[in-house]
Amino acid sequence: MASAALTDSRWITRGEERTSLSRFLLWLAPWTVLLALGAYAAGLCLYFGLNQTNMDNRFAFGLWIFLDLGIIALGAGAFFTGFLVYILKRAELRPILNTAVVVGFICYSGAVGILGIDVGQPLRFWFTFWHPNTHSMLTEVTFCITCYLLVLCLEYIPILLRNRQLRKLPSFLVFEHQLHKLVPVLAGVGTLLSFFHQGSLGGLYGVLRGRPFAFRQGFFIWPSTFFLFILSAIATGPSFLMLVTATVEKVTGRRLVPQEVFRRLGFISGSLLAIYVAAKSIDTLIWLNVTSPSVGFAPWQYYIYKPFGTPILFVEIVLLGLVPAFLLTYRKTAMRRGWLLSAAVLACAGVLLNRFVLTVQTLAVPTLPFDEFLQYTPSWQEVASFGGVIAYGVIIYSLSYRYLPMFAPSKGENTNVSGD
Amino acid sequence: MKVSRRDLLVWSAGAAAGLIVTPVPWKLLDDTSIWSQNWPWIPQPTRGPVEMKQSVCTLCPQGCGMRVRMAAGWPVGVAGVSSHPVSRGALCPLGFGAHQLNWHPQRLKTVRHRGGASAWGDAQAAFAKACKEGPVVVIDGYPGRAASSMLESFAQKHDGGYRVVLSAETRALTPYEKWSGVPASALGYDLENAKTIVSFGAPLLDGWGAPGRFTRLWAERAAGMNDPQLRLIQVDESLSRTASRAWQWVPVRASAESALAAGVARVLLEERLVAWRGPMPSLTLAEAAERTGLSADAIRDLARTIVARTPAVAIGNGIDPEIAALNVVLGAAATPGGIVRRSKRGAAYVPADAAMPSVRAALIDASVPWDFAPQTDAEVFRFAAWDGGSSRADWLLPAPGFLEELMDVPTAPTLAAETYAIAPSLTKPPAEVQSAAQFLGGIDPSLTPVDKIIHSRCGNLFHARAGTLIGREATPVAKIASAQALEEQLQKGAVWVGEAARPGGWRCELKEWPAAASGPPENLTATWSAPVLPPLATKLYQESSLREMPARRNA
Amino acid sequence: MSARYGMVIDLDRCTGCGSCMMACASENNVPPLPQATARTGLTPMLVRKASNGMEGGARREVFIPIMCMHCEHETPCVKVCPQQAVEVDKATGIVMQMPQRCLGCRYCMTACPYHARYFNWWDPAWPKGMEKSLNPGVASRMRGVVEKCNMCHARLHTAKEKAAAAGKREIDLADYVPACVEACPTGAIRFGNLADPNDAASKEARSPEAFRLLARIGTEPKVYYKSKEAWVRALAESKSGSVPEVKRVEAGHAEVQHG
Amino acid sequence: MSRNTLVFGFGVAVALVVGWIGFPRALYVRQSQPVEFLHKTHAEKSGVADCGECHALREDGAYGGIPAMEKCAGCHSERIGESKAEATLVDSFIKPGRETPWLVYSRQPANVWFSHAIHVKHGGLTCTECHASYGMTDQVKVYEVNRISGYSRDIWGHSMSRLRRAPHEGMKMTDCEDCHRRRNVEVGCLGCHE
Repeated sequence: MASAALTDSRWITRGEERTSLSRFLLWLAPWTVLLALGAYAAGLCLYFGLNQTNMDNRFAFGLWIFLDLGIIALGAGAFFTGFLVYILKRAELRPILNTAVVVGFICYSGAVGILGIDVGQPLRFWFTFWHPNTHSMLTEVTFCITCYLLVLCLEYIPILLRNRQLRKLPSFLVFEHQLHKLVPVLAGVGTLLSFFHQGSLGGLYGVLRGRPFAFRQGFFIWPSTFFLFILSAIATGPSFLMLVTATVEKVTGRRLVPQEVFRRLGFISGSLLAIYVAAKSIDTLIWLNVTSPSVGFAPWQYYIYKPFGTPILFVEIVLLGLVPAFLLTYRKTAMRRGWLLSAAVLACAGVLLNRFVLTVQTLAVPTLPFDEFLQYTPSWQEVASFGGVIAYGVIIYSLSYRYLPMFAPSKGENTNVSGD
Repeated sequence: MKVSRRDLLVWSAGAAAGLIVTPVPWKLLDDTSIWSQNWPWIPQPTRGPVEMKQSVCTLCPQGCGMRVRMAAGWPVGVAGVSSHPVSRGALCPLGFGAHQLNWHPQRLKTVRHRGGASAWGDAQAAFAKACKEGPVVVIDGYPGRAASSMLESFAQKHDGGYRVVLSAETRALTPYEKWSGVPASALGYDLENAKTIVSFGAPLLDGWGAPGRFTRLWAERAAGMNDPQLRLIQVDESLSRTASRAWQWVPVRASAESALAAGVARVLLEERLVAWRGPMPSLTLAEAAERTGLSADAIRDLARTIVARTPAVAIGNGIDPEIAALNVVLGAAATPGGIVRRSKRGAAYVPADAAMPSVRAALIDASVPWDFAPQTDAEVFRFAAWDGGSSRADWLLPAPGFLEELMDVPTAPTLAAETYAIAPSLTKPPAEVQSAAQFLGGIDPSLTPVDKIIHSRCGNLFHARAGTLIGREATPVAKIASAQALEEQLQKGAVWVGEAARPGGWRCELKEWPAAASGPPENLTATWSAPVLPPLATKLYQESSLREMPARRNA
Repeated sequence: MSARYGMVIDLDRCTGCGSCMMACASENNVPPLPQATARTGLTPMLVRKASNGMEGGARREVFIPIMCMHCEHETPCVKVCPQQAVEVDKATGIVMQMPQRCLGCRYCMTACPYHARYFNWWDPAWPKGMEKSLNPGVASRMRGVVEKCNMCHARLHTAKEKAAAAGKREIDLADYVPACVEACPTGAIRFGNLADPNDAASKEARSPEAFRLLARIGTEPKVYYKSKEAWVRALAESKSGSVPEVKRVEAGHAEVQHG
Repeated sequence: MSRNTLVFGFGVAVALVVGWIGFPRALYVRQSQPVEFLHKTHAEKSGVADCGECHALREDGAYGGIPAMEKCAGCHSERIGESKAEATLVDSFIKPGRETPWLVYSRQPANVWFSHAIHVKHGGLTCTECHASYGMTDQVKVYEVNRISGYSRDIWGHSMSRLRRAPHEGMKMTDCEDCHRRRNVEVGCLGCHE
């Protein structure tokens, strides 16, 4: 009786085998606890204010902004895969497309959620739309991320509507069909928006004239970090998708996509990473030798504070840039799943380190000659809120995996898409 | 008709679509953000007419001129008075937050007896009983006021003693009292005419005397000049605030100021750099060098530098007879630019020692610094506006706070001329508050109350027809129409300034070189200690690294 | 005519007493929060300390009052604010921060090289009854917004109103004196209209002893400093410094202090 | 019409009614003035013709606002007449020496600095341009306060849509800005904000 009541098989995609509901719930349980803890921490921050964090007047940005920038960069796989599939017609990447959308959706909605706690006055969020300062990179970021999150929602809905039960509603089916036709358009719009906000996120720091550690020259109104951020995001997005898929394969014990897709993703990731590393090196040299000295800051002074010595530059560019780029593109290593995935981990770590350096080191490095070098450790509320976002991501992904056709579009689906 | 689930969905969709074209979402968006701009739990300033009142700061005995901005009847801001002859527009940092002190959480508003709640009636009865039973000492921390005169009369009438806790600056002048017979309260420093000032650890730029007086002088004659008109030499063990701004900093070992003074005096006398002849310090130059950590040459140079530009005067940090003796050697006693006698009068006060044996009771005025803790078995009646914590008082009696009572302001310590001012009551004190003078007046109604004393003092000033009244402009007292006009002007914030001290008029007899001060010198860094700090001082102490939180002395 | 209000702070005269900080906090209704620290407090005017890096008798120290520098050109905070909560006032040159418009994103704080912007980490609070002592010219802020020196704009308002009542368009500069300027016991802070070549502050700003902090960043701050001492003037530069002999001292200092 | 359309339309209709009629009533709370003060009666009986006689600028240019109790007590030290308002004024406020807690229709929040002196002396505005002819009415206007923001309804203006409202209606920042724009007055944030 009990086992009969505890089944959700009629919601699971026909022809898919999924673990029992109780095992699934058991899997969700710890994540739900983490989510609840995160919600509690976020609630504390909203109710009592940001004094719950360890940020201060010097570290006005902290863990949240760093991780926001990080997950948005990693979530770039969503738009970039859409771009590759629909615009560049790389059909071989189609199996990964749904995962890309869901991962993108999770990353972006999670980042926006964290931003909602991070700002001191979330009720005034609409002022940015009502009184926008068009010169601010943050305005650009806000507009683009909001729009792109909408796009991701629209891309996510068709996947959602392919749920076995929801498909039973005829109007939903019609709606899904209509939306589905829109998907290539959405992919195009998403690409445009994403290019802009990935860039603006980099611009966010590059324009900081008052922080010569971050300040960069550039083209027209965009500092070089604008382009570097786009490059690094599209270079690591596919790696992250690869990691997510590999993790799901590991957890579920199933092969979900052909190894060829991994290699393809790895190659794209690796070659873009190589371009990024080259661009980043040139940029770093220009910054150290021209930009920074011109405003009265000698490069050595950025690197005299532990733990931000010059090794961090080496780690960022070589160890987590050049090395994974090589591993991902070199045929012999790319053929080996272990090497491929390790390289993807390095690439993702590289983009995270880059975001960390730009957000945290920028604030830690003194500007005035009598400034002190300061350090900051996030409070448990900051960590827990972010843990909540990760839990939210895992839960959303797990639910999507269980109830939606993530990797195995039905036959009808396939003809439908290829018929376009 | 059966309502299906689908109907409900469609209806909701319709309602949602409809709601978008009503004011609901938009007005809510607007109003919630307006709510966030006017959170009801965030205090906003009271609306009301704003006016400026001029008065005198009564937090400590320095009597700085103060402009108080009043809104809706409450003080909302404090600023200096640039025309004030003493403070010259300056206030100490604490003064700028003084208007908030009356709201301090540690403000005393009820009578307390040994930690418990009590009432004025009980305190009065207990004090009256004590007066009958035996000697009662009245302790004042701000002598010379009308209220002080009430305290003193009461003490005399009731066979008790009137004791005074002198300001640290006045205490530094006590050695001269012994050598000349002139009370320290009648002496002052003629800084305005000095060309060299050598400070032995005195925080001249950091809360010594009225802050405006020396800082202004220094700013006009010394700051930023390579060859200043006024040379400030700071002897200090560390790079103090004053040392960092001084023309010359002489780093010495801790507590070696006396030795350096003796060493300098020895050089001056041996090399006949001064006209004065008299006893020589027993300390040799080599000994002085060893104790101060300076070389003998450095001490010799210092001595020569001090007399290179005269008048020169030494200012010590607390009671230090050897520094006083150095001034005698320098000829700075009784000469312009040195230590002058500002008043013919000047009472010789009996200092209130912490130990007071065989006293039945002690009444401590609110003006006594909080950290003065009597070591006595007597019953202590302590008046205070704020509870500075850890007090050993049997009775803690709530006194009027800042600008809550009419006060007169006698000459501040260290000044070279006499002054007189009045601080009127700008706001009403809380209901259960009484000053010591009012309390004694209640016990002995024959005492002349404060306002009458002030009135008669104004009369005396008018009839003496000496000095100048400085308000918006300076008017000689001789040109003022009536005593009443003088009093009115004083009530509005004008200051009476007596004639400048004439040279001479007193003499120091230094029969033998004084013994070195025993023990470490008094710490003058916190010349006046507040029972509580203005809450805004958190900016200085907690939110910046500008100052260390002052450590409480033996409270 | 548009004015450009600015200040020249004579560092040789600053004794680091902190009167300006107290007067500023009182004027601007900055709350005295018991839980605030040097890193989370609200000090629109903050006196900081710098040294020549030497130890012992050769050591020299200087106090440097830091407030909003009211940058004129490419004002970093104005450029980054997403919702126009900061602007350079056209008529006065004052960089105006509007806490009621502020989203609290703190981007401006990361943009400011002078660390002159402060976030309200807590709800402002005063001991019971003390709200009666608040200055009626300045609204208190709420938690979750950024604030900074607005050059005592409430005093500018009062001066404007006084002028208007007298039928005048231009204010009398004697009526508009920021609280820190008024409070300074040594007259170290000179306030004036930098656009007026005859103004005393404007003249001082052009003296060879005048300098601006991080001037090479190019934001044209309107707060100037001055000193007779070369090592103090060298503080205008970041530690890389263009004054070679001072550079060594400062670098040594950096190592001593920060290991 | 299909059932769906009907149900959808019904939903729209309910939302419109709730949004336009129910919502404003729920949002605003009606409050009455502590004393029923009639401008017209005072103007007629005391011969006051100009608003500025009671609502004067102070010496320093600051606006005096509603006259203090002292001014009322000048005539109403004892009850004049039998009205209920008279009794309230004299017994509840004048005799105990309490200020009347008037509800100010055009009260701006603390962060707004509005100078009557500048608008009257430089701008040449008359009282009625912003306050309409309230000074000549013989009725007490109902004071409505917004439950969420705490503002008087006169700040948003009576019309919820803010369309086709009278020139004096509404005292939101946009209204200030509109008027400044019309008159070519250039003020930044600093001009009006504390």
